[in-house]
Amino acid sequence: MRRLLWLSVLAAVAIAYPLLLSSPFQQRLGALVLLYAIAASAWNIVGGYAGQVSVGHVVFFGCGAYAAMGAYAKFELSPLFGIPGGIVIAVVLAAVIGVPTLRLSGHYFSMATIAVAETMRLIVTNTDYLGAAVGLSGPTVARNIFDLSFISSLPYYYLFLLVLAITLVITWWMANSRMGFYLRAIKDSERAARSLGAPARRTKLYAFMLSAALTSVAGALYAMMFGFVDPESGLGILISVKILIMAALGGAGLLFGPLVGAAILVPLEEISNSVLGGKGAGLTFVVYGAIIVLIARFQPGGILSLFKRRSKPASEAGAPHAP
Amino acid sequence: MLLEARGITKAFGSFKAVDDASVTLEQGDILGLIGPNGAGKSTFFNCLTGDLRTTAGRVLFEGRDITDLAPEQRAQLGLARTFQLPQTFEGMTVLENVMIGAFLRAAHRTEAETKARAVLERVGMIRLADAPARSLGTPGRKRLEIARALATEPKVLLLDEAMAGLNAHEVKLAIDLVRDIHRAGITLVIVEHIMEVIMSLASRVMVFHQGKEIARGSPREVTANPAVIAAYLGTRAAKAAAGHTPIELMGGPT
Amino acid sequence: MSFVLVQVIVGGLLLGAVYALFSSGLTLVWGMMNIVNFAHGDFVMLGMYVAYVVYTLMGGGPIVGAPLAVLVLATLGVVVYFGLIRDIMKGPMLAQILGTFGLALLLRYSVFWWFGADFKSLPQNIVGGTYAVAGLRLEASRLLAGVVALLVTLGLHLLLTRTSLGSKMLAVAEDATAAQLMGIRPDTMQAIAWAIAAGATGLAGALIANFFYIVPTVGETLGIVAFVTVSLGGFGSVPGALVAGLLIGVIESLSGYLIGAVYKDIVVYILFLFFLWFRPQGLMGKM
Amino acid sequence: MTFKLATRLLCAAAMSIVLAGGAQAEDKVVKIGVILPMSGSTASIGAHAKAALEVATDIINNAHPELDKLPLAKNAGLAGLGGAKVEIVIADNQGSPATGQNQALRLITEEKVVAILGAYQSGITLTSSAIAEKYGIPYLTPESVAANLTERGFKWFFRTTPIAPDFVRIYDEFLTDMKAAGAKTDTIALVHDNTEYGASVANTIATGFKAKGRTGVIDVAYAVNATDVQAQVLQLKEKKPDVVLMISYTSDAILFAKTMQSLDYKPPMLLADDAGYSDPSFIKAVGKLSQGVFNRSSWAVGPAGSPSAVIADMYKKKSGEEMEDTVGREMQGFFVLVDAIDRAGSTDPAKIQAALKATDIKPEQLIMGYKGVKFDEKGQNVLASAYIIQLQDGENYVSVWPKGNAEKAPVMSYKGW
Repeated sequence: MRRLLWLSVLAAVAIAYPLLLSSPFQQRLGALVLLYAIAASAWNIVGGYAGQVSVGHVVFFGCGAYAAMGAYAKFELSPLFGIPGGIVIAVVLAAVIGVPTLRLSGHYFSMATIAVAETMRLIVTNTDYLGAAVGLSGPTVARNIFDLSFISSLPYYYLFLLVLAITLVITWWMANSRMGFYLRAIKDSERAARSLGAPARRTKLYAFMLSAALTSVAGALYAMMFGFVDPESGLGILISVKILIMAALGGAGLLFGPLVGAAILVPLEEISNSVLGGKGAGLTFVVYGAIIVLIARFQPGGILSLFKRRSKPASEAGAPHAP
Repeated sequence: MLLEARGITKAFGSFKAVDDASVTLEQGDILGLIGPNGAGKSTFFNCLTGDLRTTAGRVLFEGRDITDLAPEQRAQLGLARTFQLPQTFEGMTVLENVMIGAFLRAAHRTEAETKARAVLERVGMIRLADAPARSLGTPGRKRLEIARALATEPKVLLLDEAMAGLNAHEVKLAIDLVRDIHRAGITLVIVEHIMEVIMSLASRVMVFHQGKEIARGSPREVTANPAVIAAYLGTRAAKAAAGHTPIELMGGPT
Repeated sequence: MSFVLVQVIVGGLLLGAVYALFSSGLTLVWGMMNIVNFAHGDFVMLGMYVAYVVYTLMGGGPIVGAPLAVLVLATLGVVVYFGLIRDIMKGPMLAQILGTFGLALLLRYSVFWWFGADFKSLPQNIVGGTYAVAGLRLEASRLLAGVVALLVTLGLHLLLTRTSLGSKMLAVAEDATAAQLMGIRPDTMQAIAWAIAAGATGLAGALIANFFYIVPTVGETLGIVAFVTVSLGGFGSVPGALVAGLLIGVIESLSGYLIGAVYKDIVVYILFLFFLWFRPQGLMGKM
Repeated sequence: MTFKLATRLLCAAAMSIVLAGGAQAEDKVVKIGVILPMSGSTASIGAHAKAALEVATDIINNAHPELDKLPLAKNAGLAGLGGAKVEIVIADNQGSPATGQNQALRLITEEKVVAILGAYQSGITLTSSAIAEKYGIPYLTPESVAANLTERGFKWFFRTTPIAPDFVRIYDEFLTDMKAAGAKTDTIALVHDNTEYGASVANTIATGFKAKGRTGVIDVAYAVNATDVQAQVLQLKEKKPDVVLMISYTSDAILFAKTMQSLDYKPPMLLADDAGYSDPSFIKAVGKLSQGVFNRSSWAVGPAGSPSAVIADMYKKKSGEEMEDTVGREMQGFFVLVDAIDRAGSTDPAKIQAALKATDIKPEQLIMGYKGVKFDEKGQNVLASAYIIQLQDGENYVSVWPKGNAEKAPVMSYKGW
């Protein structure tokens, strides 16, 4: 009941936000928070729940972004038409990457995903069809509503809110299903999970593919909002790190962790840039870096782990009880 | 025949940890695997569970060749195990740990939870259901491992030193639990250091030394076997110790 | 083999030695503490700035700059260990990425704040020009870096395998609790490891500064090379980093010359992925 | 509720921005937004451009009779707006197209700027100008050269800088003159990185040269921010082109100069396409290894007392650096934009847009070596042009071509070190 109450408060705040804070920049900040929350929530499925720290998730982000912009730039379709294509490419790519790399544990998996992402960025940078280093642009002047090229951030905000809600529902549903339980078990001990019948590789692969599909949607939405993608902004490793940091900072493996991370980091970044960036002394990043360090140092499980419901302590946990 | 291993060999490089070991297990057996440290009993055990791939030999379960099956597939068929060093899912509650096992034969959360609670009831841990698993001590973790494995509804349960690190009272409780499991119709394979446990539980015993099976039979037969004593103590010491029972030598109750 | 090809390979070897040099510190902490240091490239950058400051303030070359860089960075390593690493090590891997990435930004932009974003450079030939040996052109500053790379690798390897300090450090790496029971203080050992790793990284920076440009963001360029080198060589293997560095250097040079420079990084990454498939523990790493 | 807390924080921060903005707003201030890379790997350009724009603001806001040839310099403030002062609001694009666009939105809606100048990197100019177009705010780019920027049918977008087709014309004429003077120019190696700048400029030059009958073009591409360029220098050494044309940013330019020296490679003629070779850091780092390099530049210091000499002096006082082409183009673009605002006599965007379209500035009113400023219907300055300058002593560039503007005669063979 309490949970439901909190949820409705959260939903109400989210729906009312752009009406309460109605300046275009505030609305855009809100939309950006949601956009990054989508990407970070998608990452959370494989990075948080399954504990497979992918640092190359930008590959899937790029699939979506390039598919959306490609649909417009190559076929003069609405970028929306690129979304299914982006999802398919991302899922296939996830399978191709996942089968060999998900056998690797820990850092090897992270390094492999970095290498895949960098390879992809370099290949696209040298592929003229995909605009090479120049990138692909979306419709600059909307032909119709399906071009999703708006002046106001309001339509983006509610679109992103909808997609985020869907992402969170999918995540919630997954987390409470056998798959979610298996993922958490695999994260703690893959060997034990397998001994209990959890098909570890297949489960991880499915999680990776699901995460890739959702990340691809985030990439497509990103490209539509900014109307542009190039190898650096669509496939740069920094985007991966940013997504990862938001999830980790809010609380990886927790449903609302990524949203909280995005709600802290995006405004922090944009506002500190707005206030300090023009001075050109790099102070934006000194502040940003220091805050991240402090959170990692004092709240390594993420901000939300502070509020996590304390489980009942196992007072007599030391000894088993005979029947 | 429930479980059968034929000519299992496991080599790490040129070193053969298990060399041509075979065993058969009938419904209702409690098979004890013993031997000094590094004898190969754990390696053999892990070949049965699928954690290790055999270099040569076959493993059969209910007549079906499972040599190439992964651990999760063997679990599906009805093979469950525990770990010598408990592999508790630290981020979960006790109940959730058991639910992981229950999910093998329950598709939905509620169903898995019901089954898990029943298992916890059975092993006497129901009061700890909502406690975080990381708050358990060694005895609790050992018992949780057994509960998790039981939740998969196994036909054969393989226990890897399930009593190591327990005090005498806790060992007694654990033995009761194993007997209870056995009474429920589950066949058991036990790797154990503590002779008392083997003596009181096992219907048959297999002794490993330097990767090879050196003896098998009932607990009493095996403990009287000079080769076994020699394996545990070295040949010279075995002669000197003539007249003592292996149980005394191996630290069992005198 | 054409003469130019020989020069390309020699150039690649020297380049590879440099890669090895700035990767050795990373592999040490990675292997010993299982911690990914995303700020590693920025440690190299700090070493370069130390060399630059030494040169501008007192006109000193690597003879002053290199030892000072070792000292400054080793101190920083200890400070970072006690201030941050010791605590985030207990957390999940994500906390480590979070913490060291934040540290990277903090270091990079603190230098940016102080020195500005302009490209700096030490005078060419600060270490004695270029030698022509049998028609091959060898730059003294790169040779020096190469030789030091070999010495550092050898030194670290001997330290870990032949000294009691080394075995204590490895014992902590293996099992900190057990080591503690044997009377070794994990904290001290790990702080020493950080000091050594950061010192070696600072040394690398100071030597690279002799022939590279210096800019606050240079760590981004170098950091990712170090990551690939370390994973290819095997996490924790100092000799592995040397072999991997040399291999990457030669492959980059050869593919840059034969296929085209825009593809050389792709070649390296694909080779790396290929390796991960067949030998995920790296060239000389343990599983 | 952390989200709520964040929202509250966000509110407070946003409000403080608005308040700060409000407090600064005076009656007669015209705010112009500037988007630049102030952090990341191209931050040095941002820092230099910032200094240049501050000098330009000083020239506009205060009386500078010594610069009376330039529009706006003579009087304090903008005569067309009753002496209103100009204020620049600089935003950091962080090297990201997304951040650039966010900042454009902030400049327009929070800072209420009347026009935007930006954003150095073409990709960021592309995204940030799209916002200006939607809001109907004039956007002028003094630097970004990507061809597609002026091909989008934008009505509020203007560009003062010469672009790749202009470079082709300039290099072709220059090489023809050099050939007449005895230099060999048959084979030309295009050394470029694979960024949007390097690849597209090299591509246009290669195609343009072919169209003009120059067939001996060798393409040598490399990945930007290289750790090593020995292989490329050895390739050049082997292929022995008559002219090496460098299209590189500062980092790689420095590395190429160092590597050429260590591998003892001197091309007969080294010609650079602005960018890294104009960066004062390049000259400080490796100028002495690059003596005799030719460079494209629209900036050249005239004789003492000339506007360019006065401005070069002011800029050096402000930043400690020598004035160069990149910041010069930035400053020129700013002057053109402010001149249009002045002529519009209003801060109404539509009037500024109309004034920009009517721009017709003569060469003598400029600080840069353009043949004037006049925009075509796409917003491109059709009179943009450049000189060729040469680093003869390894310390200062002197203009050597075209003859009419040359300070010194070109020195044919590349000296190097």
